[in-house]
Amino acid sequence: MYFTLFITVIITAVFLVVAAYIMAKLLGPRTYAPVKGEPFECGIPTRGTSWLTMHVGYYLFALLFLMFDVETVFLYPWAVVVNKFGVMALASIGFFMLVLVFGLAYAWRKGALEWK
Amino acid sequence: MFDFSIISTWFHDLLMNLIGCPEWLTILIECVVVGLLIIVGYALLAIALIFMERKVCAYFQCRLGPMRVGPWGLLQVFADVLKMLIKEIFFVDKADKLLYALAPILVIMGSIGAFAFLPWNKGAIVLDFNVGIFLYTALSAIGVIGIFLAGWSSNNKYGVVSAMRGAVQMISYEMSLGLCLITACILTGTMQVSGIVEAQSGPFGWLIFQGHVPAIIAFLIFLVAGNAEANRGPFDLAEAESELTAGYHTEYSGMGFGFYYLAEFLNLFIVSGMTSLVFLGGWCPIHIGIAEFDAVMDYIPGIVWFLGKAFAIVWLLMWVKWTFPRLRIDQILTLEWKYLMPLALCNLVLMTVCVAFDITGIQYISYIVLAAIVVLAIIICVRAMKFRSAFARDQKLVGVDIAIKKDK
Amino acid sequence: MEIRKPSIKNIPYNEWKDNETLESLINELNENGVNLIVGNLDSLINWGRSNSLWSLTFATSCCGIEFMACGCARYDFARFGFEVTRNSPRQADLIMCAGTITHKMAPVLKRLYDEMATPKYVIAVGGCAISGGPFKKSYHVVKGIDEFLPVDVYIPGCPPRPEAILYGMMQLQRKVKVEKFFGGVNHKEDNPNPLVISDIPKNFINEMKKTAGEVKDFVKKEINDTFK
Amino acid sequence: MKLNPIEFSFREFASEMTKLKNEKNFDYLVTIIGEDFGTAEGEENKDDYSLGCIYILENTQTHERISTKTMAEKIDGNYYIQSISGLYKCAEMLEREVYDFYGIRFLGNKDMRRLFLRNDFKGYPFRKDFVASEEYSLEDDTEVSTTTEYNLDANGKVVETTHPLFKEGDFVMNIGPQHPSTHGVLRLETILDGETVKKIYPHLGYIHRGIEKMAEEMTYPQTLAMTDRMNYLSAMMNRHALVGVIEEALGVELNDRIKTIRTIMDELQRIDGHLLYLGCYAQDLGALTAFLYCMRDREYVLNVMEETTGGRLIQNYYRIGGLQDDIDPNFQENCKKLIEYLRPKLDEYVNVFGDNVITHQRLEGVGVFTKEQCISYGISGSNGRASQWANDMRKNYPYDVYDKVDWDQVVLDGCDAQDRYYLRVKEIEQSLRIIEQLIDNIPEGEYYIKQKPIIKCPEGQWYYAVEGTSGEFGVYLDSRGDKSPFRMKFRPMALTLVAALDEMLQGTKIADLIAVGAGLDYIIPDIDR
Repeated sequence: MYFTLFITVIITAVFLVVAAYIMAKLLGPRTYAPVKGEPFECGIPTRGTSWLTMHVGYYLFALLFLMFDVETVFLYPWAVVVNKFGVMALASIGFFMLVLVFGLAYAWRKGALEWK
Repeated sequence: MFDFSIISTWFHDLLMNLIGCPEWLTILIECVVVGLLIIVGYALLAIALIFMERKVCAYFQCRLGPMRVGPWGLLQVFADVLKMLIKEIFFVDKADKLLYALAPILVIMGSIGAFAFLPWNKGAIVLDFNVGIFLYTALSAIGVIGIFLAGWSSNNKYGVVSAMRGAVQMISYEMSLGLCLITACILTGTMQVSGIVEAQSGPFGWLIFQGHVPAIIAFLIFLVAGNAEANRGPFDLAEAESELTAGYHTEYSGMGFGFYYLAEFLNLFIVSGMTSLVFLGGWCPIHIGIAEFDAVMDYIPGIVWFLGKAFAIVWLLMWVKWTFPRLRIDQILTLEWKYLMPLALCNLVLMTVCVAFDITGIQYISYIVLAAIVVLAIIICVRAMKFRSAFARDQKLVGVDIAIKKDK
Repeated sequence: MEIRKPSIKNIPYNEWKDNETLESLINELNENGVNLIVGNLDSLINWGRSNSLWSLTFATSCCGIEFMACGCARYDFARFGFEVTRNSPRQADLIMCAGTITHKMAPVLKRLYDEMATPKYVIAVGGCAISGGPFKKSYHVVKGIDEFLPVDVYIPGCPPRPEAILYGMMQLQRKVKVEKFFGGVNHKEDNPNPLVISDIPKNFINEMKKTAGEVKDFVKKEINDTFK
Repeated sequence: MKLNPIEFSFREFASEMTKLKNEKNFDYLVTIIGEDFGTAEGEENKDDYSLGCIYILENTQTHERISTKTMAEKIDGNYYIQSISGLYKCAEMLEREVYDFYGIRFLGNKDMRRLFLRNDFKGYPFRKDFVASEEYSLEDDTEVSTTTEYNLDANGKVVETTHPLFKEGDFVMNIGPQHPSTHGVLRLETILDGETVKKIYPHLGYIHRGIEKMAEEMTYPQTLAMTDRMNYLSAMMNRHALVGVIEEALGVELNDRIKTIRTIMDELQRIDGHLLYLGCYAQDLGALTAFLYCMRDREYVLNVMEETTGGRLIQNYYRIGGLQDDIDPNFQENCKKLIEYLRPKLDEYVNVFGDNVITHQRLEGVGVFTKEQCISYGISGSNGRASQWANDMRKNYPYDVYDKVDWDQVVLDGCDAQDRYYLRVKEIEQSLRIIEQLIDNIPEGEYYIKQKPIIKCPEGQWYYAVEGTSGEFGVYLDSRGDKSPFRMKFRPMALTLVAALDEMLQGTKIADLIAVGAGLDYIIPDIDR
C-alpha cells in the first residue's frame, strides 16, 4: 500500500511541475531577440565557456561525504535496536564508531578539512 | 485524541463496499485524492509561508510589507503566483536542455517527497514506512541534485559557481542532519514516523524532555544543519544575492524560478516540521502527568499542535535569517566538519550511553537546567568578550596635529 | 462588456495626471469591442501582473539612491506589490532605468532589456534617462533611453523624489491594468512607438532633444566670441 | 593653492621625479592632470598640439605640496611622456586616464589600454579640436585581451611589447556593470580559481559623462551644477571644492557666517554619506535589516538638510561667493534634535551588525592594506586612515572653521575591512561633535557676498582640495582669464581605490571581494566623472 502511495507522491511532484510548464508555454507570451538566449553575465557577453574544470576543493568534500555517509547508513539499523540490547549494542558498535571518529580525525590531521 | 484513520478507513469502505468499486479503482481514486491533497496543502503552505516571511521581515525592518493587495495584503502572494504562471519561459541557447528542464522537477520531487513524511495528525501521515526517517533523508537529498543540475546546466558562470557551492554545502550538512536523526532513533527505537510520535506521547514524553542533554544538543545541531540544508541565510551561499546575482536559478524565468522559490520555503517548513516531529513530539500535546491538565490538552486537535510547533520554529529561523550576515564558504565548511559533525558523533555516543544504562526520562530534567545555565553562561561570556575587543579597538583614537605648510 | 477604468486603491481616478493618454490607449486596444469572457480573463491576469511588478536592480547614478530609498523604511514600495528587486533580468518584470546612460553603457542596457522575459516594462527615471538631462551636451551621453528602448513611463526630476518614483510606478500599474493579454501589447518589439504615460508630453521631450544640438552650437559661438 | 609647477624636460623627467620622491620624500602622488595647453601664439600648425601633464605631489611627513610639469614629446606622430608608474603605484591608472583623454603614451607603463571610453572610440576627446559625434553604437564593446607597453630603445626608437591579459583556460567572471554590490556600474573582470580570486581587471567608464570637457564650454556658475551629480553622497563637499577653487582664484574673502554654515553642511553631508555606507556594507554581507536601519536614520539627516537647501540628494547649496540662501529658521533646532537622535543609534548599528560574530569572522584580516601601500596607491581619506595614515584634509590643510573647532582625526591601525567599518562609525561621532560645537554660535552676517554678473578668473592655475566622504576631493582649475575655465580637472576620491583592488584582493574569495569592495566605499559616477 505504502509503495503505491510513494509512487503517487513522486507522480504528483512530476505532474505539478510539468503542468505548470505546459500552462506557461501555452499562455505565456513569447518574444525573440538575438541576444536573448545568451547567458546573463551582468550585461556583458561571456568570455569563454562556463563549463570549465572546477577547483579540486569541491570534490575533496564530496569524497569525504561519500565515505562518512556510507558509514553512517550502517548506523540506522543499529540505532533501532539499541534500547533492546542495551550495553551490548554499545559494545558491538563501539569499534565501528571508533573507526568513524578515527577517519574524521585523520582527515582533519591531513588538512582535508581546510578549504583551499 | 482524534484519530484521522477513522476517516480514511470510512472512505475506503465507502468506495469498496457501498459503491462497490473494484480493488484497483478504489486504490486509484484514493491515490488521486491523496495527490490532490498534497498539491493543495503544498501550495497553500507555500503561500502562507511567503506571506509570513514578508510580513515578518517587514516588521523587523520597520516597514509595513504588502498591505494594498487585498485586505492586509493577503492576496499579494496570489498575485505573484498568477504573474509567474503566465510569464514567459524560455531556454538558454547553450544550456543543456534536458538537465535544464529536469532540475526543477528534481527539486520539487525532493521537497514534496519529504513533505509527504510529515505527521499532520494521528493517522494522517501520507507515507508511514517502517524506515520512514531513513527514506526521508534519502528523498530530501534529491533536492541537492536538482540545485546542482540547475546551476550547471544553465551554462552561466554565476550558476556554475553557485551550483558547486550549493552542492558542497548541502552534502556536508546532510552528515550532521543524519547523525541527529540517528540519535533520535536510538531513543525512540523505531524509524517509523508514527512510531516516533507515539514514543513521545507520555507525560513529558517529548524527546528533548526524555533525552535531556544529548537530545537538546541534537536538537540545536539539527536546527543549524536544517537551516543550512534549506539554503536559508546565514547559509544562503548558493543564491548569494549580493555575490552571484541570483545563483543557481539565474537563468530560470517565470514558473521555473517560481518552483525554486516555492521549494525554498517548503524546505524551510519541512525542516521545522521534522524538528517538531523528532524532538517536539509531532502532534502530541504536552502532558505533565496530571490527568485534568492532560485531558484539557487533548481537546486541542493534533494538527493544531503540529502546525503550532512547526510555525514557531519557522519564525525562529526567519528571525535568524533576517538578523545575521552571510557566512563564507570556508567558514561554512569549517563549522560543519570541525564543530557540528564531531559534536554530533560524540552526542550519538552520549545518547547511546544514556539509553544503554537507561538514564533517560523526565527525572533527569535537572540535567537540562544545568546544561541550559552552562550554555547561557558561555554565550554571555563570548558576547562580552566580543564587545570588549570591539570597544577596545574603538578607543584607539589618535588626534593628529601638525604644523601646516602651503606653498603659497 | 464596458471597459473599466483602471483604479488604484484609495486614489480617485481624476486625481491622476495624463488620463488622456491612458484613455486613448484603452480605446486603441478595444476598438473592436471586448468579449466578456476574454475581458474578465484579461482583467484577472492584469490584476496579477500589475500587483506584482518586480524590478531589476539597475541603477547607474543619483536616481539609484533615491530608488533605494523607495524600497526602505520610510517609502516602502513593497506595500504596493513591488515586493523585491531581482538581480537577474530573467526574473524581473520591470527595468527602472535610474540614471545617466552613456555610450558605453547603452549596449549593456539593451542587452539586459533583451534578456528579460516578457512581459517587460521600462521606466525612465530622472532627467538623464529621459533626455540626457544636465549632461545633454556631453560627447558620451545618450540623449534619452527611448532612442533604443520602448519606455512606458517617464519620471522627471533630478533626481525625482521617492514620492515621484512611487507615483510613476503606480502609473505603470494603471497602464498594465488596461493591457489586453490576448492582444498585441505583450509583444513590445512589434509595437514600434509604444504609448507613454507621463507628466511631460512626448513632443516636449522631442523638442528638448532637437534643441540639444542647437544649444551646443550657441554656447560654442558664445565662447568663441569671448575668446576673440 | 596657486600652482607654479616646476617644469622638467622630456628626457630628465623620470630621474627628477625619482629624486623628488627619494631625496625630498614626496611619496604621495595626489593626481596627474593631463592638459592640452593649446597652440602657442602665432604659429598655426593645426596637427601639432602642446600636450603635457601636471603632477601634484605631497610630502606625507611635512604635508608640503609641490607641483611639477612636463611636456609630451612628439615621436613619429604620437606623443610620449616617461611613466612614473614604477615610483607611484597609482600612477599606472592615472596615466591610463591621461592616455584615454589626450592620447599621450607613457613610456614604461605596462598597461596602455583605454580606461573610460569604448575600445573602438575614435579620437581623444579632451584635445581642444575634438568634435563630438551624436551617434553611438548598440553593438557590444570590443573586448581586448592584450595590453601594450611602449619603451624607448638606445637610439630613440619606440618599441612596442604586448602582454596577454588572460591565460588559456582561465575562468573569467564579470562582476558588474549591473550588479547589486558594485555600487553602480563598475565592472570587475575577475579571473577565478574555484572560489579564489586570481586577478581583477577593473573596467571603468560605464557612467563617464565627460563633465570636465563640458566644463570647458560653460561659464563658471554653470559648472557648479555638475559637481553635485558626481559623488551624490558628498555633494556638498564636491561643490565646496569647486566653489573654493574659483573663490581662491578670484580672491574672494568669505565672512565667518558662510564658513560656519558650510562646515556644518559638509559634516551633515558626511553623516549622510557614511550612514549609507554603513547600510550598504550590511546589505552586501547579507544582513538586510541593518541596512534598513541605516537608511531609516538617513532620512532624518536628509530632512534637516532639505529644509534649508530644498534638495534631498542634489543640494546645489553653495555658490561662488557664498550660499544659495540663508539657513532655515528651524535649522539649528533640528540639528540638535538630530544629534540627540543619532548618538544612541550609532551603538545600535554596531550591535546589530558591526559587532556581530559573523561580521567579525568575515571582515577581520580581510583586504589588508598597509600604510605604505595606501600612500603609494594614494588611498586617502577614511580608507587610508584605517591604515594609520593620518591624512585628513580638515586637519592638514584646514579650510573654513575646522581649525577653530575641537575634534579628533580618527586613525585606526587594523588596516583591514573591519577597521574601515569602525572608522566610519567613529567619524560620524566626530562630525556630530563638530556640528554640536558650531550649531549654537553661527555668527551674524551676510550669507552671500555680491559677485560680478560675469565671473572671469584671472590667468593662472589653482588646486583646491577638501575632505570628501571617501577621500581627498580636489579641483584643478586652469584659467586664461575668460568667463569659462580653460581646463578643469577633478581629483576623484575612488579612482585609486579601484586601482588598488587587484593587489588588495589576490588570493581571497569572491565573498571577500564583495566585502572589501563594499568597505572601500567607491561611488562610480565619482570615478568616471
